[in-house]
Amino acid sequence: MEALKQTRHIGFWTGIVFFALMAVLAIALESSSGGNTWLRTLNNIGIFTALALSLNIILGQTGLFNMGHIAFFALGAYVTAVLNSVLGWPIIYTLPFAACITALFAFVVALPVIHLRGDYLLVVTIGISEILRIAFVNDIFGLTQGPNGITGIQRIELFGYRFMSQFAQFYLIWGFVAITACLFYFLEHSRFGRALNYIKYDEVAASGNGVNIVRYKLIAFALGAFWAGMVGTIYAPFIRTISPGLFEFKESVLLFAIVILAGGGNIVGIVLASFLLVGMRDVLTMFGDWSMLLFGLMMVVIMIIRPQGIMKPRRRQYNAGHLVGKFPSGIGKKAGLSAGNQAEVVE
Amino acid sequence: MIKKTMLALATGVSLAFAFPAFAQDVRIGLMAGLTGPYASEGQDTKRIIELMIEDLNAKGGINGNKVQLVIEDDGSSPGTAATAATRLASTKVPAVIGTYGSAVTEASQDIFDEAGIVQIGTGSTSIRLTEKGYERFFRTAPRDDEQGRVAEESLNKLGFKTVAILHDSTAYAKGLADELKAQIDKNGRVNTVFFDALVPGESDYSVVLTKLKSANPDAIFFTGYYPEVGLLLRQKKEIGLDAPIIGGDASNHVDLIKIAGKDAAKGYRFISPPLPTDLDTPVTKEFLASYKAKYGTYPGSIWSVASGDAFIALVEAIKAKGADSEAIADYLHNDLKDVQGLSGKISFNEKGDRVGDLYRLYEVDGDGNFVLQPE
Amino acid sequence: MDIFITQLSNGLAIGSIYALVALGYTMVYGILRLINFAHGDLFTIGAYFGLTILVSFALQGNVSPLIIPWILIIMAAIGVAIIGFLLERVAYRPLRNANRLAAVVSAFGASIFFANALKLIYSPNRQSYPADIINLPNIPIFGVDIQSKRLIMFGTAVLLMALLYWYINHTRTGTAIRAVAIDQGAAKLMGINVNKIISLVFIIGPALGGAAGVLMGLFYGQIHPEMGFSFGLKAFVAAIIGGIGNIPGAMLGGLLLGVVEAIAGGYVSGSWKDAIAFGALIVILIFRPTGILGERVADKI
Amino acid sequence: MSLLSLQNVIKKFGGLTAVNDVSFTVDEQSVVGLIGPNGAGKTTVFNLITGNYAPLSGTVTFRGQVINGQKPYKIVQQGIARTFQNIRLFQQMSLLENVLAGRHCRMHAGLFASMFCLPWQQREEKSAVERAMQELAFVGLDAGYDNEAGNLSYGNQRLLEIARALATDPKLIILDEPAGGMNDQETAALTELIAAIQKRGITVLLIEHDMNLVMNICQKLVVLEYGAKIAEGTPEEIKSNPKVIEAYLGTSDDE
Repeated sequence: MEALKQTRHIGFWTGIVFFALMAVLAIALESSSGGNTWLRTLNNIGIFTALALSLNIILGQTGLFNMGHIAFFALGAYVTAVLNSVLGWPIIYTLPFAACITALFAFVVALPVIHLRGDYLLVVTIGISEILRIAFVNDIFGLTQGPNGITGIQRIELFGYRFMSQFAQFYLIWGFVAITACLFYFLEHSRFGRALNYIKYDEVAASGNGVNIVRYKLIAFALGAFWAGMVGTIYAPFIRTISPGLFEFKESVLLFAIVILAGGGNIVGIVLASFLLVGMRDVLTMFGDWSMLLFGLMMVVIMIIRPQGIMKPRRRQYNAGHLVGKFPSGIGKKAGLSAGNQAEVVE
Repeated sequence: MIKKTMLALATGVSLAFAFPAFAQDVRIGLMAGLTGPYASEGQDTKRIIELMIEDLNAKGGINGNKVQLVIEDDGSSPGTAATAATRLASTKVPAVIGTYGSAVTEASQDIFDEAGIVQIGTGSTSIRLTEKGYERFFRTAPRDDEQGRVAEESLNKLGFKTVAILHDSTAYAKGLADELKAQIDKNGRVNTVFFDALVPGESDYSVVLTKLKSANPDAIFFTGYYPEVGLLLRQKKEIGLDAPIIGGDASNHVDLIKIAGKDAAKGYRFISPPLPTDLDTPVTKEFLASYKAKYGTYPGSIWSVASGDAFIALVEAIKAKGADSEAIADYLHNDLKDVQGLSGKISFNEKGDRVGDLYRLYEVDGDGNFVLQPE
Repeated sequence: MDIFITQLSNGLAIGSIYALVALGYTMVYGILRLINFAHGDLFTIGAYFGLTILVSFALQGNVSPLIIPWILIIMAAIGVAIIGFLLERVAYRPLRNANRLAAVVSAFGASIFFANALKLIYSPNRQSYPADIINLPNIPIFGVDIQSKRLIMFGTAVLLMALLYWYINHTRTGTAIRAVAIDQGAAKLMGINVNKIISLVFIIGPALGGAAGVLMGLFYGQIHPEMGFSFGLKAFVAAIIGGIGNIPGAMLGGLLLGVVEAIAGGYVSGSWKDAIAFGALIVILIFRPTGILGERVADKI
Repeated sequence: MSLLSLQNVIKKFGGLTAVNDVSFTVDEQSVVGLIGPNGAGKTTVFNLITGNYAPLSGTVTFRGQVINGQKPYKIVQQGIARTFQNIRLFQQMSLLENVLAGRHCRMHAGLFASMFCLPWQQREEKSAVERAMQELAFVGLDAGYDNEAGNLSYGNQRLLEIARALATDPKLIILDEPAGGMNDQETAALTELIAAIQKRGITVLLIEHDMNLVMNICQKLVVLEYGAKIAEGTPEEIKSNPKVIEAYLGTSDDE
């Protein structure tokens, strides 16, 4: 765990405790009589958490307004569905294809529009996801079976074990979320992650310091799509029948809201926001006709209460304290510029 | 130590989530679109089933056991339906009635199948629902290929030589459009001069109507749902397109007249299973009377009535074999023969499809009534 | 050729509605840099207000059919303006200084709220305006019979746009609106009451949206609680195509989008119509990154 | 041989000629000042060198290579670093991370190495942090390395930008009004810092309005007016150049 020595990783350990607690919760739910419904809700949350984490790379970390992320998810799910139900591949073999095709798609469509500013990129990504959805509806290349969608998708099988019950899939989905969170956490704490943030805060300064903006933006897009594609692979056997109706624009909005609500790309915030929004949407159905009205109201209220998001953007912590005062200064003591202001800086 | 804590946690949580259970009651699931675009269908369905259960329980239930209904809202959308189905599955009901909309039904099929629950679809006519080999899926609605066959038959009988086929890209309408086209191509009695879709939920269909005008067909067959039909009829009149529109069974809804206006709706024809009010068996008449007495109106369409058929079939099966999914499925496949339902006699074939000839031709008169045409 | 002109008129008519809704988007965006996704639902509310007024005051038959539209438009516009004003106060003003996207999420929340409130009040079923309120003859243009309602819609949209354009560019308040759009801080220093100006924009924009809603109901007939979502999205696309923040741009974008849809639906395929419209948007943005009439903003380095 | 040379560089914005046929050279290890009235096109010249703009015609040569038309990130890699007139720090990030931005172009860890924490990536990260701390110490800001850059005083923000630029291992550092907004004491310290930079073997090109500072530290001055070069020479030559005096003071009959 060399990685843990470089920097102070409080968030990392929070994550481990969180996922351990989740595992216990699942066992508890499995052994209770109505627990299956709750497991399904948790699994839904898990899917959205993984998706939101992938969108976070694009929107939260790089600051690219992508409001069509559901398209990548849809494409991954469709690739898996076609390979599995038409060609009969086991689900697990479709994973790399779903991920790579989705990443390639994202790369190709992002290439001509990556230079667009904020809101213009936002509307273009909406357009891309709608075009893709319409293509699915219209049975493009005769592969997607139109509005009916693709049915009869098998369950995931790993080492001879079939993930059928909600309980089994819980571990699959949340295991994936845990791995995702961990890898993205490392990524965030690296040259790569910092470069994405530089672009988010100031493109001109980032490029003036040697960051190849177009390249990083495209990689961010492709990486987010790659991951969303993998989540699609997990989702298709989870829901068994996929159709274009599952991937409407509203789902993109929900994802977007999760990332914004999380606050500045914070991973812990993403998990909390997923629980809050997706969980709330599921739980509120008990209010029947009033459920969506309440959901909309809650969205407004939550944003007003926490306009900066649930969590603050957490600054990376570096283990550099021991280096203070070790290196020479180019400014003599008599000048006093640094000395005088140092006090103010340190407070 | 850790094991102990986990156990304690598990027990605590499981207590919190436990449902109260009444062992002697027979529980039946209902999945219906109580919200969303097909909400009026879903609400009717819920009323019908609730009324029938009330009746049944007043008469002593099934073999002395009261029937209890577990309702989940599928929101008229596939995504919500999958969640609703899982909820129902986790309540361990032996059988579920529902739902309206083929795509919505399809999203729930796998989940019920995996849980071993018997499902009886009501307003789901898409062919492939019963082509997947699920042993516990049934439906009281007819299939689209049957409807396609009757549609081609009717077009021919009405003397149309060229027809434009229009659908709305939904699972059901696209399926029926494809089926109709296949029938037309097979028989060669009518020509298809136009085949395209509109986007449902829009307010302006003048573009597609103009396009239809230029295709100049004898008749337009629209396979979509009643709100679009209403609007098409209304705007067709404004644009001066004379070819009549003929519709499929999804246009069988009284709201059609409200949207189109009586003038524009006059002369509109559609094929459909008989309307609730055209059902003339004593069982049905009695039921409709009590429905009217309770809710002040008749059910809006045949599809909610078809859910009543599903309920009747289920009750028969449970009466004979008990509330066990496997036994119910077996009974429905093999032993249920010509039981008197609300919309006619009920039997199922080996695929789970309803046996029998249901479709009729209807025409709207000047007062906005749906009039059954003589065969 | 006849068919082409008819399709063009179809496109311009629906495009006029897009344009009116887009005006509201563009004004709010110009002043707050906020994409007010609830704007489409304000449009829907306008349509429902119109219907309610029509039915509850039993206008039909008692008032001349030539006056009815104006009564409905004005009353619905006032009603929606009040809601727009409240919307800004409740859902956006507390987020004025927060992350721009927080307000966008809040707007989505408001949008969901409005659509579902309408469902609860009016039922989720579709409603229709009576079919026979206004019966006007068709008017021949270039030898093609054009429905006069198309001309009325187009004319109303152009008129409202022109009025708005004049108001923004030739009145004191209009100048203040432009000033706030350019620099809120400086405008404040010049003694402009920024809050008041923003409230005003949230009155004008929704009023136009409400008017568009009534036109929609009157001339196309059917309304339903969720139509604002797709209409709003289309109108937003229209505003972007034209160059968001630019008033003639919104008009141009709306009409262009309507025509592109009509041509795509009429000559390619109804099922690909929306995909083609979005495709056109993307192509336009690739070549004009800030829309057709949008200003190119260079980064000051 | 000169480190950097501009030959007949022209840049237009619409109808406006911002830089009109400018040529000058910067010798290795020297400090060169670019001066002129506001709006003379000084910053535009900088942007042409750093690749933010591409010249309409003319060439920019750095270490014998033509660099105009290249993207800024490539030019940084070749050894030209800059600061900005209107400070462009990553306000929400820490001082250390700002300086690490400068290290970016000298590091190699990509997506995979970063995601899977490969050992060499960890070593690279560690040495980058050390080097960044070294630059922070060089401008005297190392003690507050973990603070948010946006909270620094104006003068210190300028110093942080210099540290960030130095972290890119530049051969040439371009400073755009480094003393802007500084008080006398701070300016004195800056003068010292620029001398120290020069001592490290790094060439300095700067825009500055503070004539004391410019005359003190520059070996050569280039004067621009209305986008064109009007003079070039040592501080003494420039001081006495009538054209320069006119440009700065205006002709006597011009109110």
